[in-house]
Amino acid sequence: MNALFQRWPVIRQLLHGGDGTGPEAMSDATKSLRPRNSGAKVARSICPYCGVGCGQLVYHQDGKLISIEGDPQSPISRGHLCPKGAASYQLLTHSQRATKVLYRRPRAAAWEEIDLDAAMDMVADRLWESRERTFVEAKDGRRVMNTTAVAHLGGATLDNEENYLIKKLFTAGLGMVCVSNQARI
Amino acid sequence: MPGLGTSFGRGGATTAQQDLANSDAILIMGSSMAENHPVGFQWVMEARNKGAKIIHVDPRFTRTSAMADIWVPLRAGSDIVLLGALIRFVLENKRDFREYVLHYTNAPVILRDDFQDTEDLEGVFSGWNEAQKEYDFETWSYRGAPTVPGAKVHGGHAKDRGGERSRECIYDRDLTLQNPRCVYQVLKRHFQRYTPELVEQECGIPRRIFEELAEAFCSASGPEKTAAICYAVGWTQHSDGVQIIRSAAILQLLLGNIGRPGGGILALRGHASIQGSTDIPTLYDILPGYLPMPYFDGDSGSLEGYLKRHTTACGWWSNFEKYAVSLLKAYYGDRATQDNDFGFDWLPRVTGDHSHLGYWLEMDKGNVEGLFVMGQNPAVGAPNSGLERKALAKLKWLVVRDMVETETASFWLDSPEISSGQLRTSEIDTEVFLFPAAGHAEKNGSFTNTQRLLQFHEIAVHPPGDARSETWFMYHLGRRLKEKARANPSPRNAGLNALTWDYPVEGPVAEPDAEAVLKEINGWTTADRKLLSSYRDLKADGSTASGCWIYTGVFPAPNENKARRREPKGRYGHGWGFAWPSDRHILYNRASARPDGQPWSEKKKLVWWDAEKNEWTGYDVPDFTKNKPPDYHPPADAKNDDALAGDKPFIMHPDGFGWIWVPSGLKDGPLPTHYEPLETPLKNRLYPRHATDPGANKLENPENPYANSPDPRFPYVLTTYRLTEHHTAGGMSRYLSHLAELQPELFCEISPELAGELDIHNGDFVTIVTARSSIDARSLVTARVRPIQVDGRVIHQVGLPYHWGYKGLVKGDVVNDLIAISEEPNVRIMETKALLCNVFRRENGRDPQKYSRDGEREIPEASAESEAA
Amino acid sequence: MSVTAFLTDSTLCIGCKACEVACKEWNQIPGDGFVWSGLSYDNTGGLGHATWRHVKFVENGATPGVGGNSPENFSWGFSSDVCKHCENAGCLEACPTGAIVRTEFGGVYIQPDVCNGCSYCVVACPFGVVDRDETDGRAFKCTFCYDRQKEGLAPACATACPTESIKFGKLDDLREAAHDRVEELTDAGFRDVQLYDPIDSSVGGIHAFFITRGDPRTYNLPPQPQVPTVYLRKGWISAAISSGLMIAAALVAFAGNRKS
Amino acid sequence: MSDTSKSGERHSHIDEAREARLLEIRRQAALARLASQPGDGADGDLVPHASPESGYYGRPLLKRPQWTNEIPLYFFCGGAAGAAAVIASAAKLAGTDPRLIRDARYLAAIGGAISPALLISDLGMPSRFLNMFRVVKFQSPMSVGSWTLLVFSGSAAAAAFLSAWQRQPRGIFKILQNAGEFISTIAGPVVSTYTGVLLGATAIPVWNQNLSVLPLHFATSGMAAAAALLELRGHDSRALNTVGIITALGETAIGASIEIRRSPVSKPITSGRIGWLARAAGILAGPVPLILRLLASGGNQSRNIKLRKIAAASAVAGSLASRLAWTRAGIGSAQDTALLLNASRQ
Repeated sequence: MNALFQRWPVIRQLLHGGDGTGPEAMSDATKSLRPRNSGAKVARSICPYCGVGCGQLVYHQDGKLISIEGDPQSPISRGHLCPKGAASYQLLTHSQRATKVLYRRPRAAAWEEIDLDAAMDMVADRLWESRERTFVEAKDGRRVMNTTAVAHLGGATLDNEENYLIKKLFTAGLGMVCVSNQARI
Repeated sequence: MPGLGTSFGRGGATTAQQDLANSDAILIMGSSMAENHPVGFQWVMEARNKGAKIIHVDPRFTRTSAMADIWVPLRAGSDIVLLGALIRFVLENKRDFREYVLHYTNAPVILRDDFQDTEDLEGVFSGWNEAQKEYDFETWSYRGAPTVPGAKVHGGHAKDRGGERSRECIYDRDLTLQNPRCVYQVLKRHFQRYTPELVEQECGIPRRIFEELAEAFCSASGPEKTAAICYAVGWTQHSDGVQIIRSAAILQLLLGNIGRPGGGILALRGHASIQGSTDIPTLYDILPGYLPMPYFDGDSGSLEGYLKRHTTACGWWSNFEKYAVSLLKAYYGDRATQDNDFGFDWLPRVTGDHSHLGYWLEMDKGNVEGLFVMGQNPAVGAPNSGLERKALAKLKWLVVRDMVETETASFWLDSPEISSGQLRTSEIDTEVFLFPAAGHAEKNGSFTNTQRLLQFHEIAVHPPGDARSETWFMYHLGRRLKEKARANPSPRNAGLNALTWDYPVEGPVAEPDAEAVLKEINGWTTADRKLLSSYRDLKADGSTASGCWIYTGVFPAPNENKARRREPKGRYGHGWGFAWPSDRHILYNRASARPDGQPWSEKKKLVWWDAEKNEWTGYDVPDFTKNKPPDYHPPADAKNDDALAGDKPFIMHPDGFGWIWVPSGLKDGPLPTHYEPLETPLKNRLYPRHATDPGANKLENPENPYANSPDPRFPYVLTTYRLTEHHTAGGMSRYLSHLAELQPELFCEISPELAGELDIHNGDFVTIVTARSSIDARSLVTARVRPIQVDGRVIHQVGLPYHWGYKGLVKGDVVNDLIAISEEPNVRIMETKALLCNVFRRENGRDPQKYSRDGEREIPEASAESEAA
Repeated sequence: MSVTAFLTDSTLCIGCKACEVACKEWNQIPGDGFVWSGLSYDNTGGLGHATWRHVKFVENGATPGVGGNSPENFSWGFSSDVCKHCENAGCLEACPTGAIVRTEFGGVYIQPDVCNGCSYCVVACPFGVVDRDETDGRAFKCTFCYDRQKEGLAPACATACPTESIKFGKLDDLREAAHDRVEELTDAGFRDVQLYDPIDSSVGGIHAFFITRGDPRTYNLPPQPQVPTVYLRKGWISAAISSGLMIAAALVAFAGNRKS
Repeated sequence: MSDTSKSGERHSHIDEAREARLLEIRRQAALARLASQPGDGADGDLVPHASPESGYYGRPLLKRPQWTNEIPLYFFCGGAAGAAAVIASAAKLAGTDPRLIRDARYLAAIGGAISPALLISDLGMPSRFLNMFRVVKFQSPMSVGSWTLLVFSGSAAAAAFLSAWQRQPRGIFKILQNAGEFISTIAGPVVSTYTGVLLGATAIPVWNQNLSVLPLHFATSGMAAAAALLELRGHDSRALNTVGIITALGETAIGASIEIRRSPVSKPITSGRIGWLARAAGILAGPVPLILRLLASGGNQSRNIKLRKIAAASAVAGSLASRLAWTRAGIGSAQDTALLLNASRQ
C-alpha cells in the first residue's frame, strides 16, 4: 500500500522535491528501459543491396529478427549504412514477403498455393521434358551438347555459392547455355 | 569486363574503396556515387576533407555534384569526346608520367605498318569487314608478332575474349617514343582532333571548364600525387561502353595512376554480387575464373584445341590449362580423367548469342520453352520491357524465385499488356511457379563486392514459411534431375551423371552447407581432398580440383573460411574477408614502385622491393611474384611468368604491360573512338560515315524500333538513372514503407527552359514518348537539369529514374518500356543512358489512353516548338 | 552521466536519408504516407509523429564548373532536421502528466506509457517538432534513442549516417567542435557557413545544433525561438487581476441591489 | 582552397551570354505565373524556392493546435461555471433571492461537472485522464488548471448538493456547505481565467501576443455568460442586469482594442473567416447587449424583460463564439512561417 503510494509521482515530489520533469516523473517502464537488441545474439552479415558491401550486425533472439545495423568493424563501411541498407530489417520482415509457393496453371486467372516438394517435382519434370525435347548433341558432325530452349536469368543478387551451383548444374550438367544475369561490364 | 580486362589483365576494379581516401583528385563520371553508393562515398568525402579535388561529370546536377568541387555537365553520349580530349591534353602538354609510361605500358611498342587508323578510314580501323559487320584484327598486332590465322574474337567477358591470335610477348620498342608507328605516336594522332573546341561543340562543355577539369586532374598525378576515376553504369550502358572505360584506362596509364595508392579505376557495382556473378558467372560466354566457354566454332572441338587456343606462351595465362582442368575436375570429379579429356566434351558449346537480350528475342519468337528467373525482375528492369513481358507469355513454363511477388511473376495478371488488351490472361498458356526466396540474413553465403572482396554473411534466422535459399533450390532440383539421369544413361546425360553433387545437408529443411560449396570453389587435391591455399598449387594433370581458380585461397584449411574473417588490420583491412586474387587489394601494385623496385615517392609508397629479405613487401599483398627481383631479365627460352621481366607489373598480360593499345580482345577497335549513341540528335562530326559503333547490334525489328538520328518526332535526349531511395527494379524497395515513402512516385526531371517551352508546371503529369513506347510521370522542373548548347543548338535533356512498376506499395509506369534492346559489341549491354524522346503535358492528370509510339498526330507540332528553341 | 548532443553538419550531408530510415527502423515507426511533393527530393515534408529525423532539400541554380562544394555556389543543400532537445524545453514544461521527462543524458523524452495525448506539448514547442498521432492518440518525437544511450550506444541516425554528417557526443565537446568546424570552413572560403545554436534565446541553447550553408531560416530554423514559460508571469498576473475584477464586479452589482 | 576561389573568379564571367539567356527564360517563366509560389508544392513551375524570407518552401514552422471543439466548449462552460460560483456567493452576501443563489450554485456545479467530461473526451487517450494528477507542475498552465478544476468541481458540487438537500443545513453539513461555497468562490475565477494563460503561454504567436488580454477577456465573457444564463433561467434581477452591462462594456472595450491594435501577428484573429467570427462574437457580447439593456430601462416591464432576455442570449452566443474564434485563430497563426522567421527577427 505504502509502496503503491510511493509510486505516485506527486508523493515523490512532496517527499523529494522536483518540478515534475525529472526522475520523480519517470515510470517503471522508463526506468527499466533497455535497447531492443540488448543481450540478443548477433550474426555477422553483409548488406544485400549494392556492391559496396557494407558490414551488418544482425541481432536475433529465439529465431526472431530483432534489428539490423551497421558493423563498426567493417573497413569498408565503418558501421554506416545508406537508407536501403538501413531498411534491411524491414526487407526481411515486411508483410508483402512471399512465404508460400504460388502456382498459376495455363490460362488460369489466379494463383493457387501448392506444396513445396510437389512444386519441386513439377519443375524438375518440366525442365527434364523441355531438355529432352530440345537437346542438340551435334551439328554437321561437330559437338554441340546444348539446349537453347531452357534459359536462366539472375545472379547478381545471389551468393557466389548459389551462382556456382546454378552454372554447374544448368551448364555443366544439363547443357543449358542460355544463362545470364544483370552483370555486364 | 573487357574494358578493364584488356587494359590491365583482370576484369575487376583495380583499387579498393578505402583507397580513395588517399587520392589527390577523384573524377566521378558515369556514376552518381553519392546517390548510388553513399557508404562508399564516405571515402571520397574523406579525400575531400584532406583537400582532394572532387570532379563530377554528369548531364544532371546530382547529389554527387552537390558534394563536388567541379561539376561538368555534358551531353549524354559524348563521353569519349571528353575523355579523348583529356588524353590529347596530356599528350600535347607533355603531362604524361613519362618513366611510368615508358616502362609499364605498351606506349613504346612498335605497331605493324599495315595498320590504319579511324583517322585514315573515316571511323573504322583497318580490318573492318562491312559485309560481316566485324573486324579482322590481324593488323592490330605488334610489329613482328606472329599471328595464328583463322581465329575469331568472340567478345564477351572471358579473360581474353578468344583473342590470342598474336603473341604479344614478342615486340619491338622505341623508348624515345619518336617512331611514328609506336603506340604513343599512333595514339597522339588518333586523338589529334579531340580538341577543347570539339569538346565545346560536342559535349557542350565551355572551354574554360574543360581546361579547369583537365588541369585539376593532371596536376593531381605524378610521383607525389595520384588521381582516381570512379564509374558505374553511366558508362557501361552505352553502345560503346567498353571503349569509354578503355579511354579512362588509357588516361590513367598515361598519368601513371594504376597500381598506386589513391589511383586506379573503381568500377562501382549496383548489386551485392555483380562482381561475384562474373567471377563465378551466371553468364553464357564464360566459365568460373574468366575461362571462356567452349564455342561451337573456333577451336573448341576438343580440349586440346581449346587449351591451345587460350594458353599464352608467356604471362599468367600460360597457366590456363591448370585452371581449366581443375575446373573440370571440380565439376565432374572422378569421372573426369585424362582419357576422356576430363569431361570437356560434356560441356555444352556456345552456338550463338545466348545473352539475356539475345535469347529473349528467341523467346519472343517462341523458341524458348522454359525460364528460371532468380532475384531479377526483367518485367521492370530490362530494356524494352514491354517486349520482354510479351515474350514471357510465349513460354511453356516460368519459374520465378524472389522474396516478393514481382512484376515478372505476375506478368499474366496485371501487366500493362493485360490492361491494354495486348495480352489476355485467358489465352496465356504459360505455367508460372513463384518460389519464395530467403533473404541475406536467412542463409549462409558469400558476396563479392565492388572491389573484389569476398565477404561471408551468416545465417541469423530461418526463412519464413516455404522460403528457401537458391543453394537449397539448386541442390534439391539437381538431386531430382540426377535421379532421372541415372535411369537414362544416354550420352547427353553423361555429364549430368558425372556431375559431383554430394554436398552435406543440415537442419529440418535439409539446407546444403554453403561452406562445403565454397570449399569446392576454393579447390583441393583430388587424392585426399586437401584444401589448397593458392592457385599456384593447381595442376593440369587432374590431381587438383578448383571451382574458380581466382578464388583459391579463400578456404585454405577446413576451419579457415577467409571470407568470414572479421579482424581488419592495416591500411586496407587485410584480415577482413578475402580479396581475389590472393588477398590483393590494389591490383598491379608492383607499379607503385619504380622499375628499380623503390617507391616513386615516400608519400605514395605501397609495395616495394626489400633487398635484404630478397622479396617484395609493403602495405598490400604484392601483385607480383614475391621473390622476382626488379632487375630480373628472362632468359630467351623462359616460359609463362618467368618470361616476364622484374619490371613488368601487369602480369596477366603476355607482355606484362598495361595496354594503352589493345592488340587483341576487343571487337570494336584497339583504341577508343567517339561514336554517337544509337539514337542521337546530332551527326557525328568526326566520322560522318560511321556515326555509331560499327560493332554495336541494334537488333532492330518492328517490336524494337529506333528513332532516326536526328528525328523531329523525338527532339530531346533521354537519360535514365537510379535514386538512393530505391533499388534497381524495386523488388527490394517498393515493398518497404520506409523506402517507398521517400520516393513514392515516378517523376521526370526537366529543365525550367524546356518546361517553359512546353508550358509544363512542376508536378504536372507528362507523357514521355520514345520510338518504343510511352509512359506517364510527374514532372520535377528543376534547374539541376540544364539545356546543353552544342553545335550552336540547344539540346534539351530529360532525366528519368526507372524504379517503378505495377506491384508494391508505390506503383508507376515502367521506364524501361522506353528503352531499346541493343547490344554493345563486346558484352552485349543495352544503351539506357542516351536515347531520344519527346515530352508532352497531360491536360487532365493521368490519361489511360497513351500516345501511340508512332502517333504522328501530336508529335510533329511538338517538335516544331523545339526547333524554334 | 554526461549530457549528450547531436551536431548535424549539413556541409557533409549527401541527402541520402539514411538517418530517416535508420530512425524508423530502430524505433519501429510506421510509414508516413506515400505522397509525392514535388519539393525537390523531399517527400516526407517535415518532422512529425511518424518522422523523427527529416532531411530537407533546398535547390538553387546550378552553374557548370561549380560543384556544391565550391565556395562560390551552394547549389543543392541538404539538412537533416531533428528534435532540438532544448535546454529549456517548452514541451517538457508544458506537459501536465509528467509524461515528458529530462533524461540523465539531457535529452527530452516522451514516456509512451504515460502520455495521455492532451497535445498541449504540441503548441508549446517553438520548433514545431512534437506531433500527436491522431490514430494512436499519443504525442511522439525523437527519443534521442534514450534506450540505446542507456547502454552507451549512439542513436540510430548518427550510427547510420554514411558521411558522419550527424555527429553524436558530449554536448560541450561537440559545441566546441562545431565552432572549430565553422572557423575551418570560413577560412577555406565558405563565407556562408553558419552555426545554428540559439544559445542567447530563452530556449537557452539546444542539444541538437546545426551547421548550415546560408541562412538557417531557409531550413525553417527560427532565429529567436522562445520557450513559452517566459510568458507565464505576465499571464498569471493578468489572470489574478481578472479574477479580482470578477469578484469586484459581482459584489458591486449585488451590493447596489439589496432587496428582500 | 585559394585556387578554387580564383577559379571562381574565372567562372564569374564564363559564357555570360548563355547564363544571361537562362536567367531571362527563368524570369519569363516567373512572369508567366509559372513563378514559384513558396509552398505551392507540386503546382508551381520550378521547384518552389526555399528562402530566408519564405522559410522552407513556406512549410509550417510550428505544428497546428490539434485540439478539437470540446476545448472551446470547455472554455465556455468552465468560464461560466467559475463565474456562477462568484455570483452565487455575491448574491448570498447581498442576501438576495435564495432561488437565484441556488440556481447559480447549480450552474457552477453543472458547469464543473461538464468541463472535465469535455476535457477527457478531447484526450488522445481518454482512459489515461487520471495521469493529469500524476504530478503538480506550476510551470504548466494545463497542470495548474487540471488541479484547480478538480478542486472547483468538487467544491461547487458539494455546495450545490447540500443546498439542494437541506434547506437549513446544520452542524457538519453547515461547515461542509460553507467550505464548498468558499472554496468554489475562490477557485471559480481561476477556472474562468487560467484558460487565457493556457493559450497565452504557448509558441503560437497570436495567442502569446494577446497574453495579457486573454485572461481578462475570458473573465468578462465568463461573467457575462453566467449572468446571462441565469437571466434566461428566468431571474430578472437588477444585479444580473448590472453584471450584464459591466461585462458588455468590458467586451466592447476588448473587442475595440483588438480591432485597433492590428498587427501581422494578430492577423489570424482579425482577418478571414476566423476574423469575422471573432468580430461577430465581439459585437454579440459587447454593443448588442449593451444597447438592448439600455433600451430596456423604459416603462413597459414585459418588453424590458424580453429585451434583457435577448441581450442575455446574445451575450451567451458571443461568449461561445469568441472562445471558438480564439482557439481556431491558433491554427492559422501556426502556419504563418514567414512571420515567425522574420517577426521574431526584430
